Amino acid sequence: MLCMLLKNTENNMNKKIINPEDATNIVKNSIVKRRSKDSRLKLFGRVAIGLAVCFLLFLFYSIFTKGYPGFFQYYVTLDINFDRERIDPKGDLSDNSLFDGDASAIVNESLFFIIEPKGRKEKKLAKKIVSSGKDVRIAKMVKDDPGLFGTVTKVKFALDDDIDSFLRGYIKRETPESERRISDKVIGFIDKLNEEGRISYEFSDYILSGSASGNPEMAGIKGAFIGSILTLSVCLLIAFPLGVATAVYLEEIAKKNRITEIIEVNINNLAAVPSVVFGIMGLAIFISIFGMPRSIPLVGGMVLALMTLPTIIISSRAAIRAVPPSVRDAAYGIGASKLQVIFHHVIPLAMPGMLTGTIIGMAQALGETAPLLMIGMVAFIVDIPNSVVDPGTVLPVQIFMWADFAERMFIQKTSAAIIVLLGFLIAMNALAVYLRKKLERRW
Amino acid sequence: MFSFYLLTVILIISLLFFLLGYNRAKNLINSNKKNLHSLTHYYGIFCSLSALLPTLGVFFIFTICDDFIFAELIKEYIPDEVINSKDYNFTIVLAQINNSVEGLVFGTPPQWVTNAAEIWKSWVIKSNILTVIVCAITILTSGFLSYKKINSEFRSRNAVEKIVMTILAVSSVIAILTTIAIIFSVVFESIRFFALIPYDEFLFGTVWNPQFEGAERAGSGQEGLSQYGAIPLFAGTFLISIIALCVSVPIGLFSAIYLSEYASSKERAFFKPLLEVLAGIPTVVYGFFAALTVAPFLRSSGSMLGLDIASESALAAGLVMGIMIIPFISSLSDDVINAVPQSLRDAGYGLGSTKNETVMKIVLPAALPGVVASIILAVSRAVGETMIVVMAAGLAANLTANPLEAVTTVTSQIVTILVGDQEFESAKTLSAFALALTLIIITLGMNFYALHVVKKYREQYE
Amino acid sequence: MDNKHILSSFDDDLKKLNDNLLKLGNGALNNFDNCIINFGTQDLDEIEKVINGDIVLDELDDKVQKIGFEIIALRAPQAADLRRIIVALKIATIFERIGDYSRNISNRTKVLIDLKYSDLPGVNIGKMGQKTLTMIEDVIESYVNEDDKLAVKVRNSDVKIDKMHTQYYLEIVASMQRNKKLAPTGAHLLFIAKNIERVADYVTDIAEQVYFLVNGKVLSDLRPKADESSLIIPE
Amino acid sequence: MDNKHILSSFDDDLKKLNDNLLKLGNGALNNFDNCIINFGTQDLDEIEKVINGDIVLDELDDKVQKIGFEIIALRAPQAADLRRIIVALKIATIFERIGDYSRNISNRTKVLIDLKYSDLPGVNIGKMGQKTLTMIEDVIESYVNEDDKLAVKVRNSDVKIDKMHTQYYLEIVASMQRNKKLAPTGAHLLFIAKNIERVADYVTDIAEQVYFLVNGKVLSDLRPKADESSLIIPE
Amino acid sequence: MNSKKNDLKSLELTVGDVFSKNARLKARNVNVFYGENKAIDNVTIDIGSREVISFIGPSGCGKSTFLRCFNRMNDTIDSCVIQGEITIDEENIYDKKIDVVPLRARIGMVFQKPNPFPKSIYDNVAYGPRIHGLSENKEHLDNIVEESLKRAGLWQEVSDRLSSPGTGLSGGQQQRLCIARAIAVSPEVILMDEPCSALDPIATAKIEELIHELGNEYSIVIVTHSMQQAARVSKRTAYFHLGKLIEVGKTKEIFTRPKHNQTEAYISGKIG
Amino acid sequence: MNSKKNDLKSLELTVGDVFSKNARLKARNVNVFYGENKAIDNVTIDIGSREVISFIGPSGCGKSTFLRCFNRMNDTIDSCVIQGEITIDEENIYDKKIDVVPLRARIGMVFQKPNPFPKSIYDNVAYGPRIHGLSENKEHLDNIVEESLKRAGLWQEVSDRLSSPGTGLSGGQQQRLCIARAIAVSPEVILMDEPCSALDPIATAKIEELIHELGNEYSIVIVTHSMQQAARVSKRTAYFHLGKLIEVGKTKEIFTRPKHNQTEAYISGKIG
Ligand SMILES: Nc1ncnc2c1ncn2[C@@H]1O[C@H](COP(=O)(O)OP(=O)(O)OP(=O)(O)O)[C@@H](O)[C@H]1O
Ligand SMILES: Nc1ncnc2c1ncn2[C@@H]1O[C@H](COP(=O)(O)OP(=O)(O)OP(=O)(O)O)[C@@H](O)[C@H]1O
Ligand SMILES: [Mg+2]
Ligand SMILES: [Mg+2]
Ligand SMILES: O=P([O-])([O-])[O-]
Repeated sequence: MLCMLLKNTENNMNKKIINPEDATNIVKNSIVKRRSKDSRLKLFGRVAIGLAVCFLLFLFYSIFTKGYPGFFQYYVTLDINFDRERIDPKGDLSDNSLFDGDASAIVNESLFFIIEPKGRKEKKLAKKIVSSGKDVRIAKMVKDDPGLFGTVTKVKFALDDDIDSFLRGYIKRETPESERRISDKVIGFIDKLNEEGRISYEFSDYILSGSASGNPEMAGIKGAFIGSILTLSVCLLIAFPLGVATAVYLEEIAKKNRITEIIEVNINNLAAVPSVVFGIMGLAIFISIFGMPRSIPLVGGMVLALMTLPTIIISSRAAIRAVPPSVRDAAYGIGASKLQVIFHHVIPLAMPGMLTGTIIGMAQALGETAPLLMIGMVAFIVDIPNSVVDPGTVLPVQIFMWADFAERMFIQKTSAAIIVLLGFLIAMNALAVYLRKKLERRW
Repeated sequence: MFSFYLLTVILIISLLFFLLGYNRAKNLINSNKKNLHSLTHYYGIFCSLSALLPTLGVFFIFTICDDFIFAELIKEYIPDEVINSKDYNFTIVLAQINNSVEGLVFGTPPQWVTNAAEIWKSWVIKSNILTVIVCAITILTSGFLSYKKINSEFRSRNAVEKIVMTILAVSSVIAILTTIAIIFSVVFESIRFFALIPYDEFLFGTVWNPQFEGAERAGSGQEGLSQYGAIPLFAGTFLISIIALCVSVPIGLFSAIYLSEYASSKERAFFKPLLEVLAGIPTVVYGFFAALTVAPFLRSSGSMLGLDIASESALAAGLVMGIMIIPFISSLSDDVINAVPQSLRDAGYGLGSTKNETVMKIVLPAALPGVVASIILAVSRAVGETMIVVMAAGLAANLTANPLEAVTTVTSQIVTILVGDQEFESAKTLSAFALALTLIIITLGMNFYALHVVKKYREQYE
Repeated sequence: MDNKHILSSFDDDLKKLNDNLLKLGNGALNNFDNCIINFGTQDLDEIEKVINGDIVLDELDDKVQKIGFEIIALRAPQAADLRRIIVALKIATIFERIGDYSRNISNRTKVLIDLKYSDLPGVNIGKMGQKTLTMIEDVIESYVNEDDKLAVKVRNSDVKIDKMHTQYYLEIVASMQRNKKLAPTGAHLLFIAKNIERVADYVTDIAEQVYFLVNGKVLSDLRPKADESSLIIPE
Repeated sequence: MDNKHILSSFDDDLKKLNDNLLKLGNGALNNFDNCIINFGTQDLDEIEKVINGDIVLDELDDKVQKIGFEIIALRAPQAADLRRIIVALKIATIFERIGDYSRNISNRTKVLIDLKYSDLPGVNIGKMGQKTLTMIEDVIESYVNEDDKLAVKVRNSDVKIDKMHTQYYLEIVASMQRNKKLAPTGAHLLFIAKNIERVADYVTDIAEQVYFLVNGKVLSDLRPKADESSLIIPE
Repeated sequence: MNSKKNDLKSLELTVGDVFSKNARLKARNVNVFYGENKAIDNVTIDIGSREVISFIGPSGCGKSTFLRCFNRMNDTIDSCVIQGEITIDEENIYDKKIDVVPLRARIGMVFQKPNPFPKSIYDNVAYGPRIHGLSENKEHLDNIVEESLKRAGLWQEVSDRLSSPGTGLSGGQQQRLCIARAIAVSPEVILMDEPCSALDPIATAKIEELIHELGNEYSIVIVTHSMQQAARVSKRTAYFHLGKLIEVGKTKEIFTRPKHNQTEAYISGKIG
Repeated sequence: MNSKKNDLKSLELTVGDVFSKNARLKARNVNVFYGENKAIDNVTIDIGSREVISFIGPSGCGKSTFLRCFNRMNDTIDSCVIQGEITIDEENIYDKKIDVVPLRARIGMVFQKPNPFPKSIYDNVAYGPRIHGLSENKEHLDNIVEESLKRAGLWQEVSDRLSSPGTGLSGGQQQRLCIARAIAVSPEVILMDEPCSALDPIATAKIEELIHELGNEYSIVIVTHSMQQAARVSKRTAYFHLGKLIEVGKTKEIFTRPKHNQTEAYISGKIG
């Protein structure tokens, strides 16, 4: 084949360019090989995408399968005699009074009535079956509805996490007693409760309303969630105006000189600084030098704000740059001043881009963990923060902490918290996409 | 609360000045029967801003400074014997007094603390009164002066614009301040660290075994047990990054090529956001995934193959990190590939190229610098990544190239050292800052290079 | 010009061109009409008017040439527009020439008056002039209405004028042969007759231009010719 | 055309136009030259050649008109280019007309031969023809070299021809007055002389076009005129 | 062409009549530099009142640069330095005391690519009057908008959809909208920088027709790459080359008998 | 104009001679749809060998769409459906068996905006021969590159900097480079879609000159918005309107005496 072509072209060497017919033949002969190469590349692309999507699905699958049960837990239903004398000795429903009361004992009595433990040792074991939050629960119930006093009402109590794990089948009956966390006695109690139909598997009322707790069955994410919101609010309030102002200044006002160049390089570099370094800076500057308290959302928000600032600035600048110069020319040509051009045209047109950038920055901040560890938001805080200066933690840090705990139930709770966090993130990203779609203009 | 009320009042007054200025301009127009230089509301804004801004400045100076001044002044009221005592710490004392001021009392504080607190409280009242007076004077004079400035010649729009521009310019300085803060916070502690540990030992030492001095002292006097050779950390970081790249570069690149060149618009609209979801997942989730799903899985499948895989292996962390950075590569590459003008593709197709040839010979070469930059950015992301390695890579400072073993990284060491209570004097604590410094230098270097490449590449099309 | 150009100023320009051309055409028509009438009435004042009036036609022609040239330069006209302009330029020249002939006839009429000219037998300049005048009128009408059929008709009617001319030529030469005194008169009459024939000839040129204007192509069949005066050997 | 257009095909078109125009010009020159020579030599064959050769000139004129029209339509020429084309169109028409005159002269020469014409006293058609021929040559040269000075000179030299024509007119009429037999001969001679005068006149028109071509404006001073033949009352 | 025409030496001086009897804008010895680079070299020209003048010349000869001097749009380019004097009604527009904002309202501008604001048609036109406070009330503003759109020959086409976005119009309509927007602030002069280069022939013809009409009320300076366009719309034409103003004159004359060799060469397609 | 000319009814049929004696490309009853929207309506035309034919018509009339049918560039648009038959040398290019790659090698294309690859000048031209394997060795490739650049009239200007990037050339040079690139694969037909619309008059004139020369060796189809350009470069002209081919004919005739009313109206600036 090639021989023939060679001959053909030799004839045309004087013409230098191959003549069209020969060219057509050459192309036709090589086309099969070229086509197969083509399909190979396409295949590689498909495989790559497939792999990435598989990873993603696997990740979601594993989180969801682990986390879904985390939203549920086992409860035991007990008949509680709401004796005002014992629960609320001072009779004023005050915290002090309820604290002094003896709600736990009432619960235990009700429990003992069913499972009939014998002896101190058994009673001690039996007491542990119901989660230690029982008295708090009763206190809360009477506070909400003082009419309960004097009645005997069925109340549900969370079971201890070991019992929970047993019921879920993580702790096997077959395992020798010495190797499992609960004794045969306790299993007997549970069987009894089960026979009575008093054990139920229900949506956990702790996961969303509880806060950090050493008892896995009582641990919830409300505190972390509020902490996250507070932190993010601080972050947004600082980062958005600063970011937009900086972007506007750099793109529209600043003359190109050394200083603006330095600022630009600076911002680009800040975007690349690992997040943990921002934590170090927060630790060294805000806490050590300015003497601000540790663990508060204010500091966390400030650190995250500085961290997301480059993201916002860069995306805002991109948005501003995407505003066609022709619009500026048009406004200048009519006699608008620089600021009018900026505020009437550039910012409104760039706003969708700026907002999307900001939301994405916020989403990033929401999931950020390392810098907050540095400034001590990792502390074990039971109270739900009320303001930005109350100590608190945030969702991802909560996840990090729980992930370290040994109790089986924490794995599920962690996964559940992750689901909530991801839901939150997806909502934010959806908002960003929606905004972009809604506000995006074609020009 | 006080500050909040004061701020509200200041804002209201400046609003009033807006109305004043606005009306004055209106009146001027009516009396002169001639248009002013600027639209009327600019006169209002001018008055309002010139009243508000200096007052806010004064306000913040007062509220920030008073605590410092009080802290200095209160020293007078601390008894000598307390100052002279062995474990005197001014910060703690100050905290005691502050707690007392705010009514948080744990047990019975010493008398002098209560006294100091009383004095402090009286200062606070005085300073509040002073603040109010000074703010009032400032807002009224500056507001009034600006009001007086308004006449038919005055160009309020230009004045307002100058003010706003200044505000904008000032905000852009924050970025610089942040950088300075970062450098400041890292460099000083690092210098102190290198005063304790020679830098060559840090840079070239092969054993990383930091101990708190306190622990050292308590721990049966094994002097010199602490070792700060950072090589294992770098090696670990490097190992994990390499694994991550091995996962993410091919997947990311091929995805990008597929999405931008082969996929139909529907496919693209579906898969691209899906890939970007990977980037949106918080790292702590990846860490959790790596530690609780991937690592056990690797371990069990490893043992089936007769391999001994550590429960916290570099492989698990690297794999998961690789997944995490897929979208950094795919998205960025997709962007740069898309930025290659359609006209170049048309040119290619017009000449009779297959898709493969168009991609490989025209599009990719044109986008190559951008692709490389995206990879470098991904690397710097990997190097700086913290949570995955903290949760999945372990803390064992092994110097090994075996991905099946546990390794530790720079970032995970920083976190472990700095989380919790620190002794700021200890070499261990300080070592975290030195590590951070090296981390910054490395990531910035890569970033710098990548951005440079990207910029050069952009200029080609602009 | 049934529909307008988007650029109204182009239409304005074309209109200006056309107006001037028609003015020129009507001027030429008038002058010719007058010079023929004057030939009969021998009114010296009127004759002078025709002679002096020719300068107006010259100016109009210059104007049309200038306008047409500028339109071509400034507006790059195409197709029918371009034909219109080129045709206008050519027709204008012809009208100007017709004007020239009117003046020449008038000049010669003046001389004939001096020579105490009275009609020669068999020669009716007035009739020949009238016929030619009708041709001019028709050709102008054909231009205005873009009526190529009329134009072709006009063109074909030139034969009659040619024949008439040949006949008059013979008659005049015959008169001169009969009476040598008539030589000066005859010479001028010959030229007057010839001039009218030339005018009719030019009218056919205009008619051909009108045909080109309408159809975009040249009227190709050979024009019937019947002026044989240059071939004539009078007996 | 000292420098080239970027579009060489434009230059090609212009060259084509110019070539045809020059061919036409030279053709007209030749024909005129021949018809004058033939008038002296009275060679019937040569005369026929001139008469039949005229159709070539007609065709060349059509060609020039067509090319010029197309160039204007397709290339939107500007400034000097446009002038060149418009001028070419006009000059071509004139050359064609000169050709016509040559034919007419030849026709009449044929008749004169039949009439056994021999020179009339005081009339030298050959001389007049030669002078006019020189004018044609000069005007072609002025066109080729874009020499407006030469063009003006040519234009001014028309006066001599006019004077000559007036003189010959008088002589011919005088001869006819003397001898009535000469009437047919005289009539043709009158027309031949007139035709030569017309040719010279046309040459001045060409000269004016050349001036316009070079300078972009019309030669405005009135042309000196000395043809008084139409004003003449021979004694 | 012929030896009488001015050659190299005369490059230094503009050929033709740069002055105008009732001049509105006067440029005197204007030089413009971009950094080191001289873009406009000693240009002097008058722009009369109610005249349409076009600037033509090869790419990069400085037409746009010079045009943008008239309303100080060059101020937005940092490296651009302007020497010489440009006056509008005898007032130096580069005077320190002059505020560019009202100046630009007096000297409107229309750009190469139609650039309506991404707002409604109404708001596009109303923007100028609003920022300059030209209207007393809504009704007055409505009037201004309507009148401007009418003058721009767009009213008929858009009167029933004033609140739909200006970017939704066709290219030619957009450009007319931009002209309406410029007219709305009652300028005295309108500068147009290749206003038709993004349009097809039909839209172009419409804009040209509009320019022709507006020429009765405003002074219009139009930069164009199309010599034919210059020929069609303007009464005067200025030819630039390498930053110099080579020749100015009546359009008719420039296009039939330019005086300068270079103008001739450019106009008849010989430069290159 | 006059009543003889064909009116509305004749819109259905193309006026003039659509057939060509030595036709290379033949389109027969071609319809093109973008989704529901019919962009080309029953067009039949021949494109002769070694002829330059131009497509003119108002914006959106489907010139580009039709042009891109010839090398199946429309394949890249999903919604585009083509009916009818287009053959090159009697071979139906929309045949299932036909691979577009060799087809596009035979039918080169030059685009509106010059789009050189961001590679060296040499590599730009060598790209086509390389991917198609047209050259046996380096020397041969050098020859092809040189010859193509020479034919594109660019050799002189770039022969001393073949390795500098093609994007560094001026717009007009870039467009000539694109033409050289198209020539290098020895096409039989070259399609050009408004190849000069991004260029200034001088660069445009150079490209037109080039097209004129290339017309002796290739069949060239050129879409243009500029009627003058069509008049200058092509021997035949086709006028499109609303997706229909209204008239085809010799350029000389189209521009001096078009047969169809609409052609006349468009050419003389009367549509609108
Ligand atoms: N912003 C700028 N910075 C530096 N030089 C510039 C700038 N704008 C234009 N120039 C230079 O100034 C000269 C004149 O440019 P200008 O845009 O005025 O030309 P023009 O005649 O309008 O060209 P075109 O017809 O291509 O629009 C050119 O050499 C150009 O390179
Ligand atoms: N990709 C597309 N999808 C849908 N419709 C299209 C597409 N491309 C073109 N069209 C439509 O097809 C018709 C013809 O378009 P085409 O681009 O061929 O016109 P054109 O004559 O080349 O116009 P122009 O002169 O503006 O380039 C137009 O109505 C256009 O809106
Ligand atoms: Mg006259
Ligand atoms: Mg003839
Ligand atoms: O005008 P003519 O003398 O040539 O008939």
